[in-house]
Amino acid sequence: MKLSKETARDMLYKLYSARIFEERVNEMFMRGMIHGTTHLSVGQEGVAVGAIYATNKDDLMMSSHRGHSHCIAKEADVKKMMCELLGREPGFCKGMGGSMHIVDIESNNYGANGIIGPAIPIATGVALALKKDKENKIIIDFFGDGTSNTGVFHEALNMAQLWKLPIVYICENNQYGMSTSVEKTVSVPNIADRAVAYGMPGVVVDGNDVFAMMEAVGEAAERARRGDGPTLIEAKTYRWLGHSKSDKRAYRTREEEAEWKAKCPIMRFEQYMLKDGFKDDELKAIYKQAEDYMEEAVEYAMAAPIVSLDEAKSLVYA
Amino acid sequence: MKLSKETARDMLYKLYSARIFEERVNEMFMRGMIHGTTHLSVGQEGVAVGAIYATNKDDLMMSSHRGHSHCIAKEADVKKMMCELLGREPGFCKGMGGSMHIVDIESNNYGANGIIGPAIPIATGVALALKKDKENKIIIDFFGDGTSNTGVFHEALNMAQLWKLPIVYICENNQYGMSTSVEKTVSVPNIADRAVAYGMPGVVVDGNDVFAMMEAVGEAAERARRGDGPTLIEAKTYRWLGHSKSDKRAYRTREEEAEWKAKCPIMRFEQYMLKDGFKDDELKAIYKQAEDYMEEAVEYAMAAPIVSLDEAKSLVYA
Amino acid sequence: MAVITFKQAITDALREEMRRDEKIFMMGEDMGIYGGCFGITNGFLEEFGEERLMDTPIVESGFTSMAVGAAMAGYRPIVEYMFSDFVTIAMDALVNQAAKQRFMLGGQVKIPMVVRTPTGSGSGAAAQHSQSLEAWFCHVPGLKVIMPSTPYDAKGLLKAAIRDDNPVLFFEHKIGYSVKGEVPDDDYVIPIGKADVKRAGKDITIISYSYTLQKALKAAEMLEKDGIDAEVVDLRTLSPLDTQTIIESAKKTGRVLITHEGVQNYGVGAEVAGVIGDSEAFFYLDRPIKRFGGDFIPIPYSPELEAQVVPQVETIYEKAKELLK
Amino acid sequence: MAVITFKQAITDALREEMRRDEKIFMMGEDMGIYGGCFGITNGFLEEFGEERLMDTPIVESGFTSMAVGAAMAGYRPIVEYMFSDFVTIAMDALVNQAAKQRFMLGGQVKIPMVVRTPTGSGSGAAAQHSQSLEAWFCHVPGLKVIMPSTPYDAKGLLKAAIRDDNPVLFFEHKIGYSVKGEVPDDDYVIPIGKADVKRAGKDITIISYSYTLQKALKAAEMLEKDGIDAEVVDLRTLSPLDTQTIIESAKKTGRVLITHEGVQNYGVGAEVAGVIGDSEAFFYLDRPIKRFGGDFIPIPYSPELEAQVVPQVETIYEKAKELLK
Ligand SMILES: Cc1ncc(C[n+]2csc(CCOP(=O)(O)OP(=O)(O)O)c2C)c(N)n1
Ligand SMILES: Cc1ncc(C[n+]2csc(CCOP(=O)(O)OP(=O)(O)O)c2C)c(N)n1
Ligand SMILES: [Mg+2]
Ligand SMILES: [Mg+2]
Repeated sequence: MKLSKETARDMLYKLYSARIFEERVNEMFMRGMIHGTTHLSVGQEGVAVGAIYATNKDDLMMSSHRGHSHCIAKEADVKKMMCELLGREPGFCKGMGGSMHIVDIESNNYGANGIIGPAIPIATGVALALKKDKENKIIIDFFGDGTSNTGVFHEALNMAQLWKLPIVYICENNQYGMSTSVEKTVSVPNIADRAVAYGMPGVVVDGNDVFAMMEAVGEAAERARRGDGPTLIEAKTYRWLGHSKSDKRAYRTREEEAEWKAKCPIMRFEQYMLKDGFKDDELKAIYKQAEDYMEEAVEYAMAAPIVSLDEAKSLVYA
Repeated sequence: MKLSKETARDMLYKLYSARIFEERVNEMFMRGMIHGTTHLSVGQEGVAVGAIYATNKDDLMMSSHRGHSHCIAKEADVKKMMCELLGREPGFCKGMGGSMHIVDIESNNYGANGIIGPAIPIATGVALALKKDKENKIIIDFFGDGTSNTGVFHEALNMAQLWKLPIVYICENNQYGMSTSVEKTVSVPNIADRAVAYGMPGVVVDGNDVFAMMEAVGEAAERARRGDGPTLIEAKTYRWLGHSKSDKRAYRTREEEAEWKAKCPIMRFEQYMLKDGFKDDELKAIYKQAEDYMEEAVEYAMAAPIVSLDEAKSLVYA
Repeated sequence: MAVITFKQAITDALREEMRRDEKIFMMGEDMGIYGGCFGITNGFLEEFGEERLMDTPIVESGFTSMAVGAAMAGYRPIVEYMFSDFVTIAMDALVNQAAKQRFMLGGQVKIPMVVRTPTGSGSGAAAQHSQSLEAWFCHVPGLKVIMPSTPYDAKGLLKAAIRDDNPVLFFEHKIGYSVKGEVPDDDYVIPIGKADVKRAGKDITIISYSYTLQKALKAAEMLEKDGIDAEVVDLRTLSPLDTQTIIESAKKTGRVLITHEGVQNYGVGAEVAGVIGDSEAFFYLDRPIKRFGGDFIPIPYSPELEAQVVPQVETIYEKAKELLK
Repeated sequence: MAVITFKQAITDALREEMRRDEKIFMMGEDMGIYGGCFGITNGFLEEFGEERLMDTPIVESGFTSMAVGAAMAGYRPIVEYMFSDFVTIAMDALVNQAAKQRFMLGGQVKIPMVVRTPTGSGSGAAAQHSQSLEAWFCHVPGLKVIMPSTPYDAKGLLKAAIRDDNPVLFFEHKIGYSVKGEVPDDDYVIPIGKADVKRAGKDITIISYSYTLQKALKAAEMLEKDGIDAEVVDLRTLSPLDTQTIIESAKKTGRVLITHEGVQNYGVGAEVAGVIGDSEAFFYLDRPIKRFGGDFIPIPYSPELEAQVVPQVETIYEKAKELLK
């Protein structure tokens, strides 16, 4: 696969932004600048960027509890994301939702969900709406390996196939649901194999290979757009950090982590770009640009106001 | 497969009893002698009798909302069943449960359930207990085609396979969930194919062939007993009557019904017995015996008392 | 004005709204050829087709969440459960998703959806098909809960629910389906959140809703024969609750009996009693605030017992008499 | 008597009971190496092994129903949900199965199982991880509901729950995990269904439970400085509710404030108010029965707002003062 220079640059910027965002948030948590909890996607950025760049801007996306990379890939302004994580008024959700509920409907980002499971049928319901709309749009839906065991996964995939809905299911198999390895929770070697149970195609992809992701999702997206129904894609990847801020990662070895870090999706994308003629300095400049904007975002967010209780209450009902 | 004369006689008695019970209950509903609703299993008796005769008396069984045949095959006294349907004190559940909740724990019959779905994980939980008990018992779990679409089916089968639980799942595909045909609700041609999604064997059986049922369930039961885990069996069959008492069956043709009636499981079993040397009169005598006992059961039940409200209240907590 | 059944009123409201707004569609089990478990959508398939009358697999959880998604994306789904007891399977979809998405997303979306479902006891369907669980949903910010007692209210409130931009639970009593009453021929809506004094009186206030309200009205007739003038308040909407009408009636009569079929403990009557006991009406009360709900027992199958565990005309009458002693 | 945290009390109760009875086993997510979301079962895997400490897939619905089956077949499962908000996924297993199986089967089985789960707000986890939904379960015949406020009560009541032959829901406030208190070294149980007067007083009764009870005690100290002698009643068990203790305290002080973190509308306070308002205490009341629960809003993520939508020490104090005017 060959990308235009501009697209490659743009994608790298997204990959860097996603990585920097998570690292910055992690640090802010450590320093007590953010309260609550969060789920970071360091190491999984390739899945998000690859998948989203295989679809159109006016295609829709639904994310998971580990959704920052998806949002960034789907053009969410990190300023508004940072505000949301800090519970501030300019945040995407006015500070009502926080990390687990970032959405950006304007950018066709239908957002994250804090409950494991229901986002799959919700995304499927959006797909039903898209089919009714007849505007040839599709939705891609990200969820974890652990989430693929939930009942609603089964219910939703069955209906999506029955009704040939325009949706691409992307299971990010990062090897663990919190501390529990996928071998202990999934009764088959590949989650993609479960597609057989719904008569839809199932595809295993190297989730750390942005190009492989683009290809698989691109094909599935076309299928969905044609009216041929859903596809289940399993993207094998790895979460570098703990599940959430309080995780000591006692359930896995440092060697295993090192092995996966060697397969860093960003590094692999950088190699492609260097091969494609980009200079090291150009890459560094892109990184710097992302980093600078992130600092701006943090500063902006720290100074931003909080909504009043009255305004919060006004949001409960339409 | 060859049965002892005694077993054959016993099985035919059960088949007849099941058929007569349903016909009698149907009539009593029409005549307003029973209130509420019920789900009759006329046409599906072969699945129940075949499956249960492939297991031991001290093996367990869990049934569905359409459970009368299962109960009768599992040695439930039709007197106590009839009492239950009439809401009387000598009923299996003292009249608290009615048709949808008949159980007979003493005979290892863990009973029916009025909610579509949860009986599958409940049976799986019983299987977990059996595994812990280490007494080499297994459980067979009946449910419908429509029920196989529920989330808990997915959740339970996954766990049963992960933990190699001693359970045999028997999906009675009677072609409809209420009025909705299986083609409209199941996204694959065979429900048994879904076993692939859990790494367990999936078997399609002619549910109207008692011997085929015995063979398939017998094998699966042995597998479960050996500690090799669960099997998903799909028994293709047909419900002759309406879903429940108020069903006009507008969703299917009388021709389709006639086709399936020609495949009557009882008739086929009678043919085997005649071939095996039984005389027509002997069969008639067995029928008469079942019929007579059913009349006795109805009379007994009609005269039986009702529990007091105080006793009912005492059943809420242990 | 035609006299029609409660059931017909529901059917009419649904048909008229489906005709009015193309964005409305229905999801549920066996709603097509079968017309739904209670025949509410008989004939809809012919008129609206499979796209707008979707027969689903038996997955209340999955299809309710799908409805949430479709609502987020601009549609107005109406979901049916065959029996209200099956809400247990869709609680996450309703409580963590439908009720909260708008709020959690800072107002970026609205969730205009209606869940309607037959509820209550009296049909001999036992403990898993006879419950009255409405109180649960009233405890959830983001939801609205409606439970009418007459064909007129049913039609007007169902239309209001369908036109509302929030998730609304609409409970229809399965025995109450046969209640008859006058319904205007023209289009009308009844505002959500307004109780209705179904019978004015001065000696005692009986507060109820849904099918039990019908029993309360009959009990009021019995009381009338004893020379007692009972006021009967129909809550109609349980959330938001019309506290003003409740308080005014309590002030007026000084004696309050709250009755419903749902289990009394932690039921709707608790909230109504709580509202009265914490209001100015407190100072006008001559007697303790009497609650009379369902017994603390699952609904038994046996018909004789089934009738005994929920309020009936006679027992409501008796409770009222006690309060007047 | 050692001074330990609420969290430690839970861990100790679980460990001691697991040692006592081989039929007990635990099911939940990440309870093994990880020790559970809040570290309650740290070290259990080593002691009890995978058979008795089962890490499940993330399927609250499926594994709760499995627990029901295992209980029917003679075991005593203890189920953990990481956050009480996830009960929404297991409602059918709890309400239509666990609560009713014994009754529906005419007493043929018992369902000795405990569901324990961290609950409440204050951890910045937003609307889907901060709810207090206990009122729902109190409305369900067949279930028991416990919600202690101190390490002593937590340990004694959890043991009672585990030894009970019925399904029990046991809610642990996640902020309350750090509350410290004395706990006897010897084995003890606290009977289910008994409230506890945590502070005797004569001017006003403050009724509460769980972590809000701790806030109520602090508010009572503030009141004391104003010369007001507040009685603080800890419900401890919400179902069955100890109506006697509630009524006696209300009679004694004549002024009642009920406070909890769960949403006020249709919350636990409604039932408590309902009980008082329909009892002889009614005749002793000097003031309306005041309820002070959570605001009718999903819990906001923003920490400032999160704190504002549930009762706090100061606001409880203020409400009490109002009632004493
Ligand atoms: C219903 C429910 N149960 C449990 C949780 C707690 N929880 C949050 S994330 C998570 C693990 C999810 O695993 P996976 O689907 O593999 O996604 P990953 O975290 O690996 O991205 C769990 C158990 C939840 N949010 N919702
Ligand atoms: C959760 C739930 N939803 C709906 C129903 C109503 N219902 C009872 S039986 C049935 C059809 C079940 O179909 P299937 O599993 O194929 O079994 P069959 O009736 O054909 O034996 C339905 C929809 C129910 N009991 N529980
Ligand atoms: Mg994972
Ligand atoms: Mg069927």
